Amino acid sequence: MTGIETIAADVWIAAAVASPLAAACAMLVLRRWAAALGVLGSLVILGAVAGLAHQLLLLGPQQLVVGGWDPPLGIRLRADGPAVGMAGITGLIGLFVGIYATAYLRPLAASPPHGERLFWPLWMFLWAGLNALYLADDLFNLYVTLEVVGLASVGLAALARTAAAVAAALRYLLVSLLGSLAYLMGVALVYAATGTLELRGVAAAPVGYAALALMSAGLLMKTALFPLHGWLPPAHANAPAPVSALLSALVVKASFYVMLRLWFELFAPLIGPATAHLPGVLAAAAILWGSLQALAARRLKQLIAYSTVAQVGYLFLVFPLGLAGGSLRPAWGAVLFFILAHALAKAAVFLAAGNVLKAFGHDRIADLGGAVQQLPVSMFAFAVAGVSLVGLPPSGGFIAKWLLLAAALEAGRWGYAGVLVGGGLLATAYIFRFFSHAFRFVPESVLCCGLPRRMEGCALLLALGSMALGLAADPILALLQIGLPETGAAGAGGAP
Amino acid sequence: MSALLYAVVGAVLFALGLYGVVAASPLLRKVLAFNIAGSGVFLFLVAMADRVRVPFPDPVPQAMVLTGIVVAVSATALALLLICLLRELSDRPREAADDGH
Amino acid sequence: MNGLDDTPAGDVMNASSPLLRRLAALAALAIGAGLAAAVGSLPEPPAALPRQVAAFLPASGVRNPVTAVLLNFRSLDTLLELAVLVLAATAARALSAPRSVAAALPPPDPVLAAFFRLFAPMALLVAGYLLWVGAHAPGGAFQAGSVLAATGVMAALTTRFAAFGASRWLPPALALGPAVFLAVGVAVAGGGRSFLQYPAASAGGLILLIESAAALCIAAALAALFLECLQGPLRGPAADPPGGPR
Amino acid sequence: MTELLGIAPQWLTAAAVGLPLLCAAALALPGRRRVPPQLVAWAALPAVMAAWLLPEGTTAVFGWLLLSARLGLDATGRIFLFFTSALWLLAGVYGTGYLKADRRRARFFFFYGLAMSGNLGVVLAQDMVGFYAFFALMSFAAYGLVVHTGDPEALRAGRIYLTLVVVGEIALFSGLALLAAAGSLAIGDLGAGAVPSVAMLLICAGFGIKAGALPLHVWLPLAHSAAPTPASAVLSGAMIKAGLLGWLRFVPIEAAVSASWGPWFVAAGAAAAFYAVAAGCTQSHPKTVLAYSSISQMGLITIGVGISLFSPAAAAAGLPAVALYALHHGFAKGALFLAVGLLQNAAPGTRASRLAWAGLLLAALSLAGAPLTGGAVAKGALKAAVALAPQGWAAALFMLLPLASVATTVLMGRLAYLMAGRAPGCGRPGAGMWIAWLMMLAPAALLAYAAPADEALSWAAIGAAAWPLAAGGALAGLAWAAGRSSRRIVSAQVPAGDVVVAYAALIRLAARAAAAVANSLSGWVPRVRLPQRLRRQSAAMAAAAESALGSWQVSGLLFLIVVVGVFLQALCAG
Amino acid sequence: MTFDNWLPLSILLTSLIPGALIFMIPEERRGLRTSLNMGAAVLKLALVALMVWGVRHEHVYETRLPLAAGLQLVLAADALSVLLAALSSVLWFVTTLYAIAYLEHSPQSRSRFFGFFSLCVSSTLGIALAGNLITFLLFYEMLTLTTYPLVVHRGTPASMRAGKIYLAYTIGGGALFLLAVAWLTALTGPLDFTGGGVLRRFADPHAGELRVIFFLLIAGLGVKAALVPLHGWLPQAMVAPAPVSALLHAVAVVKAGAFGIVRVVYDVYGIQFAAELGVLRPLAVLAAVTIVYGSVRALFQDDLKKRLAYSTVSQVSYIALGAGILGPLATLGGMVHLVHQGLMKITLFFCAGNVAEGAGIHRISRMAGIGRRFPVTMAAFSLAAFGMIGVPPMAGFISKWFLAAGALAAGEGWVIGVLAASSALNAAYFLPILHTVWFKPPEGPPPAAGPTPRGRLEIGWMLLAPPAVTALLALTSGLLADAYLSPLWWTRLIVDREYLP
Repeated sequence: MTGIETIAADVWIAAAVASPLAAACAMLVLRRWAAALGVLGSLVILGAVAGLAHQLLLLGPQQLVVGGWDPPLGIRLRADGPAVGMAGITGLIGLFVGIYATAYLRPLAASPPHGERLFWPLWMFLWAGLNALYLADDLFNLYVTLEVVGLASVGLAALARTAAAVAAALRYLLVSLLGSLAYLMGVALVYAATGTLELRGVAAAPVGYAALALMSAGLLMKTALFPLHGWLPPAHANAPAPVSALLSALVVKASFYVMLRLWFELFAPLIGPATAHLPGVLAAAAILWGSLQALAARRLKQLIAYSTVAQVGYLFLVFPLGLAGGSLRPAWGAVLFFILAHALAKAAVFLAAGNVLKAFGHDRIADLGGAVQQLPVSMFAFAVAGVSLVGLPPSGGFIAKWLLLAAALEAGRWGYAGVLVGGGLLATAYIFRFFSHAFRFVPESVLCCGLPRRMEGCALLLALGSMALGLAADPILALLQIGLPETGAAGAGGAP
Repeated sequence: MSALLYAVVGAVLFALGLYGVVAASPLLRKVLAFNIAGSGVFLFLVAMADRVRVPFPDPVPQAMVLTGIVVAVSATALALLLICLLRELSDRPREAADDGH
Repeated sequence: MNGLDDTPAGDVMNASSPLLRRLAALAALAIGAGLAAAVGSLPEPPAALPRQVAAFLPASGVRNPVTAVLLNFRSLDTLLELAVLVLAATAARALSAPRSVAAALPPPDPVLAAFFRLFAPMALLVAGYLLWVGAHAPGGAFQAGSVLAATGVMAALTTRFAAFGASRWLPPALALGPAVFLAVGVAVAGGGRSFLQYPAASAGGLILLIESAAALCIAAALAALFLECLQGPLRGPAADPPGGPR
Repeated sequence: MTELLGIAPQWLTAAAVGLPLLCAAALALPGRRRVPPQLVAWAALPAVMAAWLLPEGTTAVFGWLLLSARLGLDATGRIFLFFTSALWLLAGVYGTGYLKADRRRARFFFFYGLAMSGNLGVVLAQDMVGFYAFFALMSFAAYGLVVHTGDPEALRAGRIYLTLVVVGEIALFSGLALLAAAGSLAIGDLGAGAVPSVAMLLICAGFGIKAGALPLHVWLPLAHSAAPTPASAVLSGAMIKAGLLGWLRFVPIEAAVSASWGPWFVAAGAAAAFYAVAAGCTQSHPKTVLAYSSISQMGLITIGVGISLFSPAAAAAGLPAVALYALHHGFAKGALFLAVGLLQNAAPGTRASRLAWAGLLLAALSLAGAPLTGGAVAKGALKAAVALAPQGWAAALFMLLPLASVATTVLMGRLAYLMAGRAPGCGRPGAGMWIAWLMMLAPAALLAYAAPADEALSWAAIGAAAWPLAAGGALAGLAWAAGRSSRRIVSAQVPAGDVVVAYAALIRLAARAAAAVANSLSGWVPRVRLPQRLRRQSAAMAAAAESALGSWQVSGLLFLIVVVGVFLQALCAG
Repeated sequence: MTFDNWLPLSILLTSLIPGALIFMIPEERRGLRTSLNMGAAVLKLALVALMVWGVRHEHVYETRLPLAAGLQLVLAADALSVLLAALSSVLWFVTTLYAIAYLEHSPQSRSRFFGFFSLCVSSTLGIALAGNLITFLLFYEMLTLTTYPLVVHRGTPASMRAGKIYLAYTIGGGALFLLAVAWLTALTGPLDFTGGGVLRRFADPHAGELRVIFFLLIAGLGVKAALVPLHGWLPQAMVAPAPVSALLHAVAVVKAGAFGIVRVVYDVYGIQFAAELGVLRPLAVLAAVTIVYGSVRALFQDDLKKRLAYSTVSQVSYIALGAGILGPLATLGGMVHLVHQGLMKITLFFCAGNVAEGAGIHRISRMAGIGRRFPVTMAAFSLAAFGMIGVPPMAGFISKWFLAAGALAAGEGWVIGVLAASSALNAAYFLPILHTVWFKPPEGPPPAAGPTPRGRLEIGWMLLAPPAVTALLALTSGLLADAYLSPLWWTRLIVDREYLP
């Protein structure tokens, strides 16, 4: 491990993983202070990630060798551009969703009084799992982090304790377990073939293909790409609003992040151009199918959940664009920027939907007339975030879509360019379908209960964040591309 | 040679478990099938450990198996709990059509 | 499960048509065959990692290589694994009703009670031994924890511990495991050592400390998981009216 | 002369055109009660002064106005300016008296001022855009005069007038654009370039509408009968001449190519002269008869223009003749119209009505070209110009002109017959009206004395001028006597504006066709609405597919298939 | 960031920041909202005037901000951009005045309206000052987003439907435009607008692609410029309140499309290169078809605003026609029509709004004799109507004159036919209105008239001044066409700078 190994770097990485765990333990002990600890914890974690980002900008990719044992034996946590980017967006959204949750969960009648307080430890465990996942550089470590994230998400999804929510959570649990199992089998195969658990290039034996198939299928299942997306809409639509925001914005992206690492680093030599088009085709189908279902959705959170299914399609376009001939680095940068923009926008939209639900008592789109009058701030947040989801300028979503479009056109991939533009049109359709109801002028519609100001504030801040991302795209893109593997399909070994 | 046999048996158990998880309709049978698949993977891992005769069989797969078992246990427990909760919630006639939460 | 939502996960999961089962069987068969073929063509394993473990075993503070891997070389995995367990227990507590366990349990069975009085000390002894032997032979925190948990469950079933399940100190017990692990990890860091890098001399002691805390935490978690389930189905209709919306 | 009065040429031309505009604007402002409408009539004074005082060849350039507009005066311009401004002034004075009782007087004089400014602007304009701008202003403002009375016939006349004005404007726009593309905007240096034949056609048609050339004359009879008398006087006297001026300005007289256009002009003129008289005789309304007489006289002027197109020599004589004839016709026709107005108002048998009758007869005779009147002089000048035409044409025209005089005399007889049988008017026309009328009659009648005395007074000339008049008078007497005995001739009533009925039908047809095209086109715009049933079916199918995909069994199976798929795909691709 | 770099951005901010603030103002604080609105408008006018003076003296104003990988957000003030910027800031000032009075007692939230109103002006100014295609695309889409809430402001089912159709068209157009710009950037890398065009050097390998890109660009811009197959949304969007339809659908939205076409033809492809590519003639033909089609459809509309909408569809294509004909004169005609059409059309919409607001009359058949009740409004309407027909001395004549002259200079004789037909059709659908208004007797008591205006004025002064001002502007820009700093004079400056270097 050459490079300047400043102790300071290790502290930030360790803090990024340890602080959420510590916060979780503290919350289990001091149950009454859970909410306060939650927000405080978010600030601490965000601080750690910010420090890490500063180090990254100064000195390039950082790393922490846990326990002092060098990688083949021990575990190394690597903090390069993508990892820090994802950790940063998780921190940002975690902070705002946390503040939102302090107001949202209090009067949750369905669960027992102490039930809502246990939201916080579960969320902290989820956060720890996410941070560990971004920084992991070891196959089995990724498995364990995937499990932490999976189980915590299931626990959170079932928090609403209604029959629909519990059924959806159970389905989600089974999906997650099936995926993890396949992943574990893949890891076993890789270990059997190479003898190490690191993300190094694996021999092209049939074992490599089997491992690729199992791990990829498992991760596709957990990321809910088109044919395997059945579990996502019920789970995200029936979970409480802050949980839906976390699931849609962050958790879905975590398993995609793992697949990104695997396909671009571990399995890169195995993947020929043809294989790379498999996820591309599924992605195109996802965009179209998700948008169609979102158009037909009758409830607002269902509409947003199906929008996630569609937007996940955009993510998987990186494989055909990056691996099949196109240059790697811009495609990476584009998809990571898309993840950031989508996370902010999707979280904002779910929080706004939560506000609508709390204020109107239901979220049936057809009966949401007069929403714009009653909840101007939330609806403005929904609009701004919707613009970013659709990919219209000046939002972050636009820059991401532009980068993907440029990559597609440079690689001469016409199909994907068409899908990108068509997806944007369909997204406009379902976002503004809601607005055509919300803008209806209903003179005397009255809300069932008022909203604390911070709930609308959080939604607005996240939406404006996704807009600001569009304007300050350059520095973030530079950060995201630090430490990316340079060359194209060959995908040389891991970060230097 | 016997390591290979156990590995193959592990693989078959894994496939069997997968079939069970997918095809079995009652929820409990799915969880059981999931555990069978899990044990299949663990058997495969242990078989891999046995192929190496350094003074002791390769400890890393064994550690992985231990961790896998703990994860499997916690997942199964959560699954069972959810199944109980689901049955209890759906027995009770659902009062308010509370669409949202 | 009645169709609460238009795509209810419940009943749809149970619907199974013979065609789907046959297709699933075919696919599973293909996967099994593929795996078997892959296993068949496995190259001779480069045993680099085991040799490294063997080389560094003396420095790890324990003699049992598995425990060394688990608690020293790949200690982060174990920490996260503990987190998974605690997380599952927390989720269980969040989802179940906060009622006293006593109300939920059937009247104690005298034979079981008598057997428990004999069994309890033995179990505790075995758990202690398992914890201790882990350092140089198969054993360790997880095995000890599961025995302890079994004892706990037996205790709950026989002597109707008052509010064991919902008692105040279960969550802190849950937090014990990861908290100690983290505390040690942070304590040793600094002074040229990275996170969780035990000093060679005190590695054994530290590992034992972590193992014992982990054992307690695992016992609490497993017991909690069982009792939360317990409260659910065993509750007879008479024992606890549905009460408010659950 | 102007230096004497110390007024720079720019200010005089600007005042000539600007003052009427200002007065009209004053009338339009809300506080219009206090502004006397008559003021507009006197606004023509600066134009009259300009006609007398402005030296020829002066041009005033207004760089900022439109596309650097240029106002100025040249030889033909002076003559036109003289009679136009006089006519506007006298008709305005007459109008104040004539409309004293009219409630909507202010609106009449508002449009009167605008039209006056447009007409004077047309005469003075030296650049194409300026000419076109004032021409448009005059045409659209005249609409207000035509529909002044507001009754259904006036509105119908107005609509027809407006349609033809718009067609004229557009034709002119295209024609002038074609000309402008050739050279600079100034009219002066127009003659040089070769004018594309399309441009010639458009310009001739555009000005032909205004000048009442044959197929496009339909609006004239309707408009004149609908408009109040002073308006008809000005319309017939001055505004039609703008069309003629347009021809003189824009048709390159000297250019060789236009020689081929000459015969067309002459033929059109002749046809107009005789057809108009035929149609005029059957009319029952005196002002319509006068309108048809204007068309016939303009036909004669067109012949004059046609001749001057033949050769530069002919042009040297032809142009002044045309200008003189236009001047005479302006005054004579104006006098006739005002006389008709007076007679309709004056009580029969009184001294005033007898004076009006005398004036009417004098003006009619002058129009017909009776010896010792202005008409004779004008006709003589025209005959002299015709002499210079190439041999074949000259002979035919020599025969034609006297016949035209005969026809005119018959038409005047018809007019007298109608005026005799008119309903008795009551009330006494004001003094202003008499003076204005007399001032207009004088130049028409006495023009002869202003012309060189010798050849006009020679007996041969008088004889030559006298016989067509005598023949015409005889014919009129015969018709009058026959008319008394039987009503038959009178009943063959040609509808005023004759061919307009055909045009109206044509336009309605075009409108219906356009509507059909538009509706079909709007249908063409892609209607994205799938049939309702198809949409509901596809929605149901999508929902069913979604619930299937949602079911555990299917997604589990798909998972296994994906595993196998990726494995096989990687295997064979690798 | 010297002052020169700061000016374009500050012009944009003068409406962005107040817009954001107005959103926050509570509904009842009418005074604050009005003062903020008017203050922003006046400040913007001053800055634009400063820029006009600067650009006149060859001063370079430019703001460059890094946008994304290799792309830059460029706001540059060249002569052409100042033309649209000046037009929109003047008309925006007038329309803000009008909107404040018009929405006096509308139940919907006015803060929301004026918030989006200001955002809309900033996106129009962004479009005007855009220095490269990316910036243009960015503000082009922002314009769509900020105009949607204004179109659906009333919240009635009709405005919802109109909003839906408006969105379907404009977002579809925007998608095409995005694809084209992305493809062009992929081919040539990011390019700034430069006089005389920049694409000539990419001609050899990519000529075919450049043609397809050109038509994609025109299709994308054609939606907003309401070229024939893509004009469906404009008549539908007439259900919006009068200031919205006046400003957006006669000046801002429609002008953005036309301005875009001018930019693409002159500053991206270059007129000569576009002619060589053979893409100009189809554009001219499409524009001609739109001109005739729009006028024919306008003939049969009884609803006043719908007829004006179809007239807009036809009139805006003059600009596209000007751009489609090679030669300085046609360019001059097309570009100056950008200003003239804006002035005339906004007057017509103001008058339509006054008549709807004052007397509740929406259909032409019921406008008999209202010249008496609304003398000043109807006088302005008549002036603008004559301008539309192209009667001198109104501004419309000037642009038609140069278009005709330019077409002939370029040897495209058929354009004269189109102009003639369109003038005839314009007359055919405007003159009957004037005829009914002035010369027909008013039928019975005025239907559902608002409170009869007691004072001397027919309607509030804030509703009366705007149409009067814009009508006078239209008259003077026609009458004093050659005066210093008149629209025609400024367009001559643009054309000289475009064709000479």
